[in-house]
Amino acid sequence: MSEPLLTIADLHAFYGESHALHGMSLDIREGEVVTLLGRNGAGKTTTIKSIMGVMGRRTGSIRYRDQELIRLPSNAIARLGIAWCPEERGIFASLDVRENLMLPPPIKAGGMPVEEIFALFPNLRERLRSQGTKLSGGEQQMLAIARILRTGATLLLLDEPTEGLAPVIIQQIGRVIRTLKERGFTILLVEQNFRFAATVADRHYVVEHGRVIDMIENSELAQKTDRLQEYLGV
Amino acid sequence: SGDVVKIGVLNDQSSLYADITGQGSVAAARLAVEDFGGTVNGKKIEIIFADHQNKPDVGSNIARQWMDRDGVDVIVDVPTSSVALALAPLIKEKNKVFVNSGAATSDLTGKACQPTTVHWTYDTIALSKGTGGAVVKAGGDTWFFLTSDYAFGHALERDTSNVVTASGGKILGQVRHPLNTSDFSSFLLQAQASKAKIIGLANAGGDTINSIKQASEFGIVAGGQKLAGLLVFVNDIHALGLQTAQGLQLTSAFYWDQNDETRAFAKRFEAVMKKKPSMIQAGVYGGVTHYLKAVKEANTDEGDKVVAQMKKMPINDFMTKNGSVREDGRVNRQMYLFEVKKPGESKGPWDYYKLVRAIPGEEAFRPLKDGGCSFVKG
Amino acid sequence: MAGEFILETRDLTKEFKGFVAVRQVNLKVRRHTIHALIGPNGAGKTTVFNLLTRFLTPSAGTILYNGRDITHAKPASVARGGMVRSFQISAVFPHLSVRENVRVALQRPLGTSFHFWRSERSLEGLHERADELIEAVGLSEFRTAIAGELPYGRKRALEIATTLALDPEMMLLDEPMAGMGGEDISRIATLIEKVAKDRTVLMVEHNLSVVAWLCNTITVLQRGEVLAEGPYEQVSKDPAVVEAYIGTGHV
Amino acid sequence: MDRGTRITFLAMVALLVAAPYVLYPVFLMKVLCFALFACAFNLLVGYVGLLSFGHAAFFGSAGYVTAYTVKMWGLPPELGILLGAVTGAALGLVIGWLAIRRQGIYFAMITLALSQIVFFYAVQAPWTGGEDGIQSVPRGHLFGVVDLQRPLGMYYTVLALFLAGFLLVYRIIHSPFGQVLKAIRENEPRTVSLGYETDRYKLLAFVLSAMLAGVAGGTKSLVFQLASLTDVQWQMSGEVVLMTLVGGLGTIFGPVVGAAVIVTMQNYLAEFGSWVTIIQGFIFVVCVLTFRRGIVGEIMGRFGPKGAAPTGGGH
Amino acid sequence: MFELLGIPPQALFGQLLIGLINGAFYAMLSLGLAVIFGLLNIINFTHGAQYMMGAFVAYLSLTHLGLAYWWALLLAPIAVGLFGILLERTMLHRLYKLDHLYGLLLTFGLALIVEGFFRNQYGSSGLPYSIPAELRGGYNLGFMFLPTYRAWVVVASVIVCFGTWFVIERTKLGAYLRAATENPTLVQAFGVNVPRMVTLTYGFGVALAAFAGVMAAPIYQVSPLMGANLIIVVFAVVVIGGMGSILGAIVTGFGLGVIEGLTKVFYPEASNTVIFVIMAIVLTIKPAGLFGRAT
Ligand SMILES: Nc1ncnc2c1ncn2[C@@H]1O[C@H](COP(=O)(O)OP(=O)(O)OP(=O)(O)O)[C@@H](O)[C@H]1O
Ligand SMILES: Nc1ncnc2c1ncn2[C@@H]1O[C@H](COP(=O)(O)OP(=O)(O)OP(=O)(O)O)[C@@H](O)[C@H]1O
Ligand SMILES: [Mg+2]
Ligand SMILES: [Mg+2]
Repeated sequence: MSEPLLTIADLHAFYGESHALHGMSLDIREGEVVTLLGRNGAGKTTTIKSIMGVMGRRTGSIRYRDQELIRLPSNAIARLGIAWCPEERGIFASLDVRENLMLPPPIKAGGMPVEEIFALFPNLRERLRSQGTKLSGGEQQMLAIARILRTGATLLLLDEPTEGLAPVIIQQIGRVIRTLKERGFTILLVEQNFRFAATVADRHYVVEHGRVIDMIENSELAQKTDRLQEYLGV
Repeated sequence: SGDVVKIGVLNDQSSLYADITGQGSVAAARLAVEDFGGTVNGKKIEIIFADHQNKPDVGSNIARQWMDRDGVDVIVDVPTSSVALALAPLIKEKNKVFVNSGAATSDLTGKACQPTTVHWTYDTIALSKGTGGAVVKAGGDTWFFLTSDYAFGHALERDTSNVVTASGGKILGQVRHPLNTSDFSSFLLQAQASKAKIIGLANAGGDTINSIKQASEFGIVAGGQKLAGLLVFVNDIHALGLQTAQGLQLTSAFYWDQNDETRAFAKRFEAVMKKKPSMIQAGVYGGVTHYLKAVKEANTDEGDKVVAQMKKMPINDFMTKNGSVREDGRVNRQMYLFEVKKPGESKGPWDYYKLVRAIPGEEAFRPLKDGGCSFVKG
Repeated sequence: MAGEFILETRDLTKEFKGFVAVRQVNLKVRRHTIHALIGPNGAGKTTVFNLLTRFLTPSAGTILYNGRDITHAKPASVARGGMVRSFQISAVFPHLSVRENVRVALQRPLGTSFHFWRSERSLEGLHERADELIEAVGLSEFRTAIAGELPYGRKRALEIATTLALDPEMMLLDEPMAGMGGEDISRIATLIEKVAKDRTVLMVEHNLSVVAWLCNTITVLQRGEVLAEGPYEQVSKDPAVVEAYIGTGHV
Repeated sequence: MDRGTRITFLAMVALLVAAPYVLYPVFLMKVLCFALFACAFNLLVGYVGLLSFGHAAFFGSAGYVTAYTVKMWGLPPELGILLGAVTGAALGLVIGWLAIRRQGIYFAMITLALSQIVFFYAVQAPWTGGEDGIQSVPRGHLFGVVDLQRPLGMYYTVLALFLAGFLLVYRIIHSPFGQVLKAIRENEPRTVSLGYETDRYKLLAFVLSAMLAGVAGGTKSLVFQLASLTDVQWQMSGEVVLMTLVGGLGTIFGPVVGAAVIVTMQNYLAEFGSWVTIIQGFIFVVCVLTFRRGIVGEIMGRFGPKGAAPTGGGH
Repeated sequence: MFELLGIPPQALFGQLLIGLINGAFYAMLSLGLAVIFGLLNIINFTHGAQYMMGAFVAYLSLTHLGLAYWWALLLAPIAVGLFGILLERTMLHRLYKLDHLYGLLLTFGLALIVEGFFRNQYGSSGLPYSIPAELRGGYNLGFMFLPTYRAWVVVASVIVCFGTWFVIERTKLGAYLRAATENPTLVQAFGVNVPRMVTLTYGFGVALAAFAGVMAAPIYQVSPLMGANLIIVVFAVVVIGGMGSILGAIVTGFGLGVIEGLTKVFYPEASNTVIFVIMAIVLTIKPAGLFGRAT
């Protein structure tokens, strides 16, 4: 088994006074798709934001390859090859679709060419000139994923890419994630919907109260469904 | 009162008129006290000063405190007509003396006159009569006014128009510009179109400076029209530079380079202030001196008595020859019409004016009976 | 007044600078039912809500509420007429306590809301009713808590209590379950079911199991137009709906 | 009022009743006028979250109306001040109607600009006396009996007006109306959806604030026997912001403390000329950077009951 | 000769041209404000003071260093821009997470300090700065005498304004700026150094103000208060144009200059208020301003 690409150890994070992560630890290996599952407010988004360096105060350790991320500003973290697709998508209203797509600066060589991106998301090609936020929710989600593929980043952090989307679009996003995995991207995925997660992931971390309480291999998911449902309160 | 005679110099220390009054007036008052010997009738003379920020409420607040608590006997300078008008009745009420050098409004010795007010250096009437009348006499008989659109500007325009027409001149038009306009080009274009020989600037401070500056830019003076500044100080000319200001005609009560006495005073003043005195600052010296003399003569510092004494004595100092304080408080003095020199004529910094005409006090100021001052008999 | 349909739209249309977000929608909501509005993203569901509650002005068409034309009413007067909405993102008054949140809604019918000379104590009579409502949504233990500090699911419960305080005849709920975990989903769904007994509810929701559980009638919008309408069993089998919305690989 | 507030209030009243025997009454009256002005302003910024940068318009124009009617029409002082209040309210209605459509910075800019119209009007209109202002306003006799020319007569009149205004602000905040204002500030669309026409509430709050500013301005013109451009200038709007900020936005006593501090400072620094502006600017900067809750806010935050600290202005 | 509203058409041309020249200043100043507001969401109340500083740098570099106008045109934006950067780094940047009103209050305080300081040092009656020799004189256009310097002002302003517009609306850098306006955290997480960009943008906006100040020095008096009165008008221009809209700032700047100029001819009493009146009208009809996006 290969070396972990990303290792989080004893991570604590704070929103002002409030303590959101209480000793989060996990690791991700190159080429894996790993999900974070957990109830609302468990700390999934906070974990992603901590990796990306957009959280306020954090302590503990986040190692990416040989680099400690905890003190780096987020632009430096991005430059190491980590890209983020935020929960609220973050499509820019003052930019058109093309500008939105071309916005993130390339980090290193090997980013996905625009043509391939259009092959993956044909809808985007048709709407290049419209204002970013005029796209439908699903298209915005596609755009949010598409724009980080261009940059050459190899670790993608996808925060609830299916939230608020129509079932038909969720299925399409699932296909895209599987394609990305085949191309060697490493993906950390946050999901509420574990049925969807099961169709794309290798492993699942269950998060509660700001720490990992369990790890389930996708292969074992079938046996452990009950346990998982209990965790998630479904 | 008490065992000191306290002089309060109240003026603009920080803003528009700080250069022509401000610390310079304080310095002039100090020189006067020094020359007087530092004491009067055995009492020490003290000077305090404050900044009224050109705001009547600030000014009257300070004046009240000075008179109520600090024992100030005389308030001097007070530029800015609004502040002066606010102070005059207050000072009368407390029976103190008001020797005003800085304010322009002729109301101080007219409608708003007070028995304890002495208006020392100049007023709007003198400015308009001096500039209006003398300029017409010198051939500038068609006028166009650039008037600042508020009471002061209107008054200046009205008074000057009267003088101009009375002297046989003609008013071709006027334009009212808002207070503190930064750009005058539009107004100047209108003035230019009027083809008047004289463009009268019935405004003050920054407005005057900017109109002069931009008139030069638009080639108005080069095109043969002349500017007449109704309220211009030597410091303004200094700020503008002769290149821009040349040819401007203006009225003043004092110019540092008039004779040996004025030059001597200017030299002493410059030693402290690093610049030449304005007519207001020079006036503060004269006013304070005259006040102290009256205190000495009358042997009291009660306001009404001191002022009565001031009105009895003639004024003679480096700036005023055979002047007098009239019954309404107006100081009768000679005024002068100057023209700003061309750059070539000037021998160096501060050498700016050449005399066009001296105007006797009787001609320059409003006749006593016309002012509408309530306590002037007859 | 007591017609069969509490709310009707006729050819309701909204155009944003040449883009038609809602096109000739004829919606009929039957009294005392839970009616769902579903459809792909960008279909125009929120826009319809905004039109109904007059947060947006229709480009064309009419809205009838209890037989009355409210197409040109003001948003606040629509609310006073008994049609109250919730928001897609949670909407509480974060610095007020739970009880004060509910009280803001309760105080309106008193008619003293412009009385700036009257004491706040004149509102204390409302506490009893407020506490009843808080109890009904299961927030009794949080009565004095500051609303902003509540967990997400509880905030939504509070929002419903506040809405109920107006004793609305009709409630419009925009994605009440969005971003909610399974546990909260079932609590809120139960709550909606309970309060809908003698009211009418129109809701937007992507969670199909909730829709299937709660809703009597479902209207599917697509590109601003009505694609299908009917009970869940019927709509969910409609091939057009499956293609546009549900998809084949149901997850 | 809760106990702490009541005790503080009574202490303030006692202090103010005794003060003129120790301190210079004109100075105290100035403090009280500005304190009332700042309280009026705070009603809007602290409790509705609308930062008006044009409150001088109400303060100053009320001053003109009071001064003019008392001097020219010979109205008694109480009527003069009443007319000042009406002027403030009427102007508040017009400016408020235009401004409440926007929030935050936009609101600030719009009120600022509209108040400039009032300022230029005051500069040019003949009845305001332009640069000279309206001078020598007689103070007259309050209700025909109290001689306001006497310092203490004037002082206790001003004090009574201030206390009335202060209590009115307190009552407004703690009224059913105040509850709705609070709700609007927290979440306006939600308040609309509950059936409140929020613009009307904001407008009423604006008008009330403008009216109280008018009372303060009218009173000030009687105290100084003068109405002048100073009070309609935008710098005056800035000053009231400063007072409220220094004292504590959204605290009931903050504006009073702030007004006292700033007026005292101006008084003692008057001889330093432009240093006054520099120091004022400096206080602004320090307050914004390190002291955002203001004097009263910080005290309450440190020693008061938990949750008593204000939440600060704006949204 | 026929007349239009009592004014000969030739004079009217003159007045239109003059309006345009004044509009050039409004445009440059409101442009800087719009850039700063657009990205930092701060109403830069110090803008007027920074404009004044630009003029002062020109004056001081002439009197103390003997550097002529053209040097000042280069030097002043840099110097004042650096001053702006210093302010941003030490103070403004601590306020981004707070309500935007604090930015307004802070810059208001800074404006008081800066203006007070210059008043203390240089008095307030203003200092002279003459038109550079190359730009003296003028052209007789028949209907009016157009000073060369004024012509230069218009040309320079148009170049600066449209250059800025182009950079912001049409380039990659502009896309970063616009995106960072909406969501700085995200843009930074894409690997863009947003804090530095914000600092530089503020510096640039301030430099624009200083540039306008140098342009103004030869026409107006160099005085500590020259910006204080202008700034409120410029705020109104920005509000009318639509806050943060670059194009709005430019177009309204020029447009209002012309309208104000015409008011000076037909009804000069209102020329100070006309912009505010227009603002009130625009806001009743279009609350977001002429070019503003509805919020
Ligand atoms: N901006 C914030 N300020 C204060 N607390 C916050 C903030 N954002 C999140 N929290 C708190 O931090 C904790 C973790 O939140 P986080 O957003 O990471 O949860 P999550 O697992 O992503 O939940 P969700 O499924 O709702 O997205 C929660 O208790 C939440 O209330
Ligand atoms: N103010 C607006 N201006 C322009 N277009 C708008 C505006 N509001 C909404 N739209 C467009 O109208 C369409 C419908 O939007 P709406 O928000 O109603 O969708 P929805 O059905 O609620 O979607 P979702 O499920 O994602 O919430 C979308 O394409 C959207 O881009
Ligand atoms: Mg999350
Ligand atoms: Mg929606």
